[in-house]
Amino acid sequence: MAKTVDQYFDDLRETRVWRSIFRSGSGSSTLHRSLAIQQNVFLHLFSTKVRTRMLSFSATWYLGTLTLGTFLILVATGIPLMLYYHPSVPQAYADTKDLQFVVSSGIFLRNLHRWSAHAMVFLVFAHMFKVFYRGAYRPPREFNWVIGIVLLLITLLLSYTGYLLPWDQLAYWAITVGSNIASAVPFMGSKIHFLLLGGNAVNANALLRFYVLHCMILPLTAIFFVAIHFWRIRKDGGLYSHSSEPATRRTESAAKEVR
Amino acid sequence: MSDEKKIDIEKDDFSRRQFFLKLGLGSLSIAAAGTAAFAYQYLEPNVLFEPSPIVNVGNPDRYPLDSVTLDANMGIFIIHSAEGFFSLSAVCTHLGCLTAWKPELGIIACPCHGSKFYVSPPAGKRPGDKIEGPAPRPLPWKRMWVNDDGDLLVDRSIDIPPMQFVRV
Amino acid sequence: MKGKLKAFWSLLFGDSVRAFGVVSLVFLASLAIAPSKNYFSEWRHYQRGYLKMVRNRADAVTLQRHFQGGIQQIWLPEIGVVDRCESCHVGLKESSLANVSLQPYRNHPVIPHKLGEFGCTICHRGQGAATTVSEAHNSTLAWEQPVLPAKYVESSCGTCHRGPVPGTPRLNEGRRLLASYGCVNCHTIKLADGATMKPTDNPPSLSHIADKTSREWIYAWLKDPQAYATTATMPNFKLSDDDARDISAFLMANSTPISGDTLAISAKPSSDPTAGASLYGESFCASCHAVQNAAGNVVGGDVGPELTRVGSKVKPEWLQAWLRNPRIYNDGTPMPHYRFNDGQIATLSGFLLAKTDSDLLANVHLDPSTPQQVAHGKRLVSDYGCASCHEIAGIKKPDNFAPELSRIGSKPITQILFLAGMPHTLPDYIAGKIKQPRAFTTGLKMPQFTLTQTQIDDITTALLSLNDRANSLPPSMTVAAPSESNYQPAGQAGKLIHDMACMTCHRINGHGGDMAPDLSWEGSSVQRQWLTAFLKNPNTLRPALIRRMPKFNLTDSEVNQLSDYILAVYQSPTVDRDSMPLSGYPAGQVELGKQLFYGKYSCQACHIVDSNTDKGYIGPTLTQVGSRLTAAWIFQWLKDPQALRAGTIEPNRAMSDEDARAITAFLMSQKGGKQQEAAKK
Amino acid sequence: MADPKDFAAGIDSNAKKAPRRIVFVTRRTSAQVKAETEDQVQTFPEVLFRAAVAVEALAAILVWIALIFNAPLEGLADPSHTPNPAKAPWYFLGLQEMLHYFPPVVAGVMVPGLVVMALIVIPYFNINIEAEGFFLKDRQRRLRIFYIVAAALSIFLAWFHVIVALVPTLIMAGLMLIASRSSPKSPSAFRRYLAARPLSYWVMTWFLFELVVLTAVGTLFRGPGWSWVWPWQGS
Amino acid sequence: MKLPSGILVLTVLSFATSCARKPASISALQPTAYGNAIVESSGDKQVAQIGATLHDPVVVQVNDDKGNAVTGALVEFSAASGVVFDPVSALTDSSGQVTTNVSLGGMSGRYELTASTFDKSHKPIEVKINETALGYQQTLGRQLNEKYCERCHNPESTVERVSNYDNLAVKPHPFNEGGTLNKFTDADLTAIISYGGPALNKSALMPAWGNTLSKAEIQGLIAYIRAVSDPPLHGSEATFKSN
Repeated sequence: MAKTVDQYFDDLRETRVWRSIFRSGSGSSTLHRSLAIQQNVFLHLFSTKVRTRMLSFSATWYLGTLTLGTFLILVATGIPLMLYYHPSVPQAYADTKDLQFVVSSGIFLRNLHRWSAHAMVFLVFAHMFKVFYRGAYRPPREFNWVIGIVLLLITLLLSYTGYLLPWDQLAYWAITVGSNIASAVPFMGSKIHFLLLGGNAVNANALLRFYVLHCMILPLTAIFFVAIHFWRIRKDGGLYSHSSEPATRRTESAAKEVR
Repeated sequence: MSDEKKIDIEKDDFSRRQFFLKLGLGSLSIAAAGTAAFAYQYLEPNVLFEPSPIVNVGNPDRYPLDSVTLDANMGIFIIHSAEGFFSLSAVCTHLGCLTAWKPELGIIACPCHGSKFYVSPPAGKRPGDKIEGPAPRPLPWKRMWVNDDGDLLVDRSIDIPPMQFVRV
Repeated sequence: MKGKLKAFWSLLFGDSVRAFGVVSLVFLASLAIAPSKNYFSEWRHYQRGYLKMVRNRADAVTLQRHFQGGIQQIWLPEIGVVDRCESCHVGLKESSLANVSLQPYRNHPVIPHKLGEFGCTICHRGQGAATTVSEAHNSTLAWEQPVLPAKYVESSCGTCHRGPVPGTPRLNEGRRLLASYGCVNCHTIKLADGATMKPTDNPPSLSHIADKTSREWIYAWLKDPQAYATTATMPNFKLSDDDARDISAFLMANSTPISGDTLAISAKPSSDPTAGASLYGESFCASCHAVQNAAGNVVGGDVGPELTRVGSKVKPEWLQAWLRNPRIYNDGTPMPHYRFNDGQIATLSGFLLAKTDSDLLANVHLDPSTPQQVAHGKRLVSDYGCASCHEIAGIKKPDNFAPELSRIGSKPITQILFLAGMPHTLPDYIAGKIKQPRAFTTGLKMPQFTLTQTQIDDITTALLSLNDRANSLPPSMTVAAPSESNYQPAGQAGKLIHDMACMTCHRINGHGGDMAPDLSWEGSSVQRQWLTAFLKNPNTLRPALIRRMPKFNLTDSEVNQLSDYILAVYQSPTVDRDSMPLSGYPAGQVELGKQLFYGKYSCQACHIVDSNTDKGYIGPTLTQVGSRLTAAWIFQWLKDPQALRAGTIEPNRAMSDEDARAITAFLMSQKGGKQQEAAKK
Repeated sequence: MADPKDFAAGIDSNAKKAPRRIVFVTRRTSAQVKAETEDQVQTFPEVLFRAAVAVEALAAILVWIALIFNAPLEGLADPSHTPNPAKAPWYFLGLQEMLHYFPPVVAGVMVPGLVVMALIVIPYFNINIEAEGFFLKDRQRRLRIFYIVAAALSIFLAWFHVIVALVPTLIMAGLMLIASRSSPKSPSAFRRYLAARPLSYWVMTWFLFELVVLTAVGTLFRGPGWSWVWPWQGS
Repeated sequence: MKLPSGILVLTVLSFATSCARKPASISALQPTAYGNAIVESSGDKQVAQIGATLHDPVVVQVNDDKGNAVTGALVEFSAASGVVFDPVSALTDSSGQVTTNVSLGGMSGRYELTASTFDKSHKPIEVKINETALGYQQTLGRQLNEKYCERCHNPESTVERVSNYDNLAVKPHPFNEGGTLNKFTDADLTAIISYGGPALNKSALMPAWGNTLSKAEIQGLIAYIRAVSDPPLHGSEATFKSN
């Protein structure tokens, strides 16, 4: 039975249609596997080969991958949540209640979205510190580090804009307090505050702006920078490997010498 | 260790690898299928914020004899004919436009594609039947009855066979 | 062991493909469990339970047919109600489930409203949108208003019904208490219809208090009003000895003599208790004043103050002046001006002054007051807002002395400081605050009222009805309160009616008390001769009543003045008193009326015509009704009693004109001949 | 970093020839010539499977969390009634905690602005590239600077009563003191480790420490009126 | 995972509330004596609105085998959830009695209260006390009863109201006479109230109230009559027993 299913899949892979879509073809040779990466619009951001050492858990703690994972979960849960949400003032809260109480599994999706968002903020921070302590920002990776900082800020903004959307007391006052921090910027603080909220107070305008930022502008920006971030990993010589860097080795050897 | 055994182990290892691969891919496919079902359930609203299909159109005295009244919000005509009261859907059976009562012609007409319907038809036709135009079906009759307070009620969700008049 | 574990680990996670397979399986399992949150939601659980319960009933088929699965929603966009209670309370509309004691499946008891048009949360509060028990019923971060305990549920009637509602004794009583216990003297309550709730208590003016009582009594009263009179509505301010001393000093010092004269004893109080008791009884003092009897029960009316210990309170000269004419001391008092003669005043004052309690003032020893004490007392009087209730010379009634309560029923819980151990709900807070106002914070001024638990619950109910919804409802969705008129009769007769405080008991043109019959149309009803005789010497008409009309010792001219006024002014537009003759009905008609009276309508169940045979004890005695009432009135009354006097208990028998005319003829023949003859002799 | 192109690369037109690794050696940069080629694996399937495993595991954990814990939802936003305390999202609570002590321009703008600037410039200032112990070279001068900076920071924080930021600062200063008294020859592994830490390590760790402490304090230990509350006290 | 989360929540909640209540019920009351019987002294068969405190407290007495009052026996009260006792348990006083104020639960119907004590062998002995809680309709009926009906249908006079019962040649049925009144259907009662006694060949002393009272009021009266009838009409009202 299993064999026939296998054969069926093999036959499918040999069809013209399949081959027109997946150029790499089947097979387990190195070439095939390299092609599988190169020929894929998403995967071609990665290099076809990585150093074996980089696969060990301690090298990265998989923090970057996990951050991407939370981002994917957030996209996958956020889109369905949008279907039950009206960004208007009393309605937004009622919609959140409806998600909680009457939409099938609505509360589950909202929980997943909320907790994934928190997880993403945490993971982004963790990723940054891990990269720093490993020294993985050193040339030639300095620009990727900067992109990382930008992504950190985008993540914070994504989480912050999403915070307002349920329009409950927690959201309202968190955003009020948060947006007043922005207005402390000298000279242009009140202008930033005014533009961010679309007014002087957190109200319907602010909700709509935050909604558009949260669902359109920020995710697209994030995707753009994430793509560059990944592509730069490949272009900067793959994941940073500790001992391959001369500087560290020098210290280590120096330490050995002293010993 | 003989060579045979080594090959066996390799073979064994290979098939085990295949098993885990299939396990993983299979799980993911099932998960994807489950998510689709899950999504369907999610997308189907459990409650609707829509006005009740049952409309209280008020006291019959509001409708003089031989009058046709359009309740545009509810999409129904309340018609008081010599035989009694009845209610017609005001939604054109062609593509759902809201029809209008043309008192000068004595017909109901759809502004979108020119369908026309009878209100006081010649013999052999019934109110709601099509006179001309692309509408595929006559305008349906809606269930109408009188409640305890003497008000006329219409249930927009229920079509009834024509020629059931309500006498007050 | 460790090796085995290691082998097992590498079997599952030895390489990435293995790990992928295993983790994917775990991932699938986790995702597969995800819908459980939806599937095991509480409302589904209760719907399954309902079907299970229904299965064993005789009417299972009907109930199953009526059952609709899924979330049930009542949506009322005009008032912003989204109620999903019926998702769990499945049998709410099934009248056959009245005997189910298992919630949430019981049907809803009959109320005058349709559930589908009102929803649930309008009356019961709670979170209608929620589909879990704890979120729907309890107070949460997301919803402050928990389900209202059933004992307060009448408050919700009060959000729309601004006046008294039949079937809600609690709400009606609570609203009455708010006005009669003087709550609204300090707390402003603006009603949703724009009016302000008016107090109905009548706290005495303290401007001339030195004429009336002693400083010792004031002291004792301030310390504990209920020690003087258990029914006193004056709250206990829990004053310290010094504060009570200083306030009493201030009140005495601040008092001015009434009309410049000092009071003098006009007649030595008599010490004849029998004569006093009989005069007290004849004057029907007990209709308004209560006295504690030997068993400790307070017996009598609650219009005036309790008199159990009045001898320890009032000065004899003040009492006599008061009995002579209470209007000199207080023009607005509900006490009638009785027109007692000096002998009666001596008897009555002697009787009342004997009602003393030696314990009351036994321990009160006050030194003469010092100016400091008076000054301190004055400050305390303003601090405690005494002038909110009492008129005190030189001190203005403070505005908004206490917090406004116009929206107390929607006070956010987050703004409330609860007592330790108190449930964090608004009704508990309000009830607790009324029960023990001072327990919440030190330094609070609200005094301790003497209320029963039931009264506290009633007031809480009334206060809970003062909420945001009540204030935001469109007028079309409310039921207005009947408007209270300010009718005051005019002219000389009007003065007389005011002097005798008739409207303390009688209601005229929508104003006045409800202790005695409504007199709005008395002029159509009675014959002049009877009226004058009655005003001179009221006899009892209703043997079953305790409260009766007292004798006011009116002069002939006063009686005539009053009778003229009543007969001229208090005429019903529907009864022409002269349309039917007072006598001269044919005997046949009278006989027919008698048969109808005793047969078809069996009036003798409640009325007495022949005092030898009839025993009816509810309606007025009719032995001389023919010389009391006009025939036209009797006829109209028989046709529709409630049309003439709303709320009278005489049933409307829907009599034909013929029957009514016959009974009228029969009743008009009841002239009470024997008594009249006896009177003539 | 512009280098003169003093090299030439030939272009082989033979398309069938296998590509070769070419190394450009310029004057200014040293090529990363490795002694031996490292083991490499194909991204597909090794890396992708591992990534999938990681993401799936994370998703599974998050699904369980989402099943058990409900996302918070409070009452409808009420502009007329501020809850006490009104808190920003947790990742801003460190900032809010600082706002409690410093004027908004300092805590809300300068500090986060400087932090972001600092983070951006890190790779461009050769920080930590010479990853050597901070106190191993030029010890006296660096110690003096350290004393001055640490004392100034501590006095500044103490002046504003910022105990929550002062404590981590003092702990970090203590650790640095230990590091200054240690050398790669120290007997204890911990001190050898400290001795090898460069300046960037110290600065970043101090920053992380402050971030964690301030955020934790703002999230867990602040009650009504931004007063200090123990988490178990409740409200 | 078979256990629905709702039940879980409920269990946790009820556990929490029971934990919260426990200190009250485990008051440090230690009985100093034990009785053989427990009887109701007063406070049975009262009628009050839902959630209301009964006008009179409930008093029970503990007796020994000779019928003498026992002092110091522990009496505990229990009832369906929603009923509040103040106090919920107490030791009998010198006359062997325990008095408690009772607030009825939030649903209309009959409430069965249980007062229990222990005999010397620690076997529980109980007495059941029945009270009635009135819903809206029945309260309306009660008000109408007090205004119109009670003057004749209640044989007992009070200070405020003299009973007319004795004055009537044909005695009316007091409303708690369940044995008689339960035989009437709702339609019968409606007919008698609306059209008077003669409608069912009963006494003409019962007047017709159909023109005075509205339909809803007559239904309220019938609901009240059913609520106070003793014995209760089978299946008309829920009975809440202690759990």
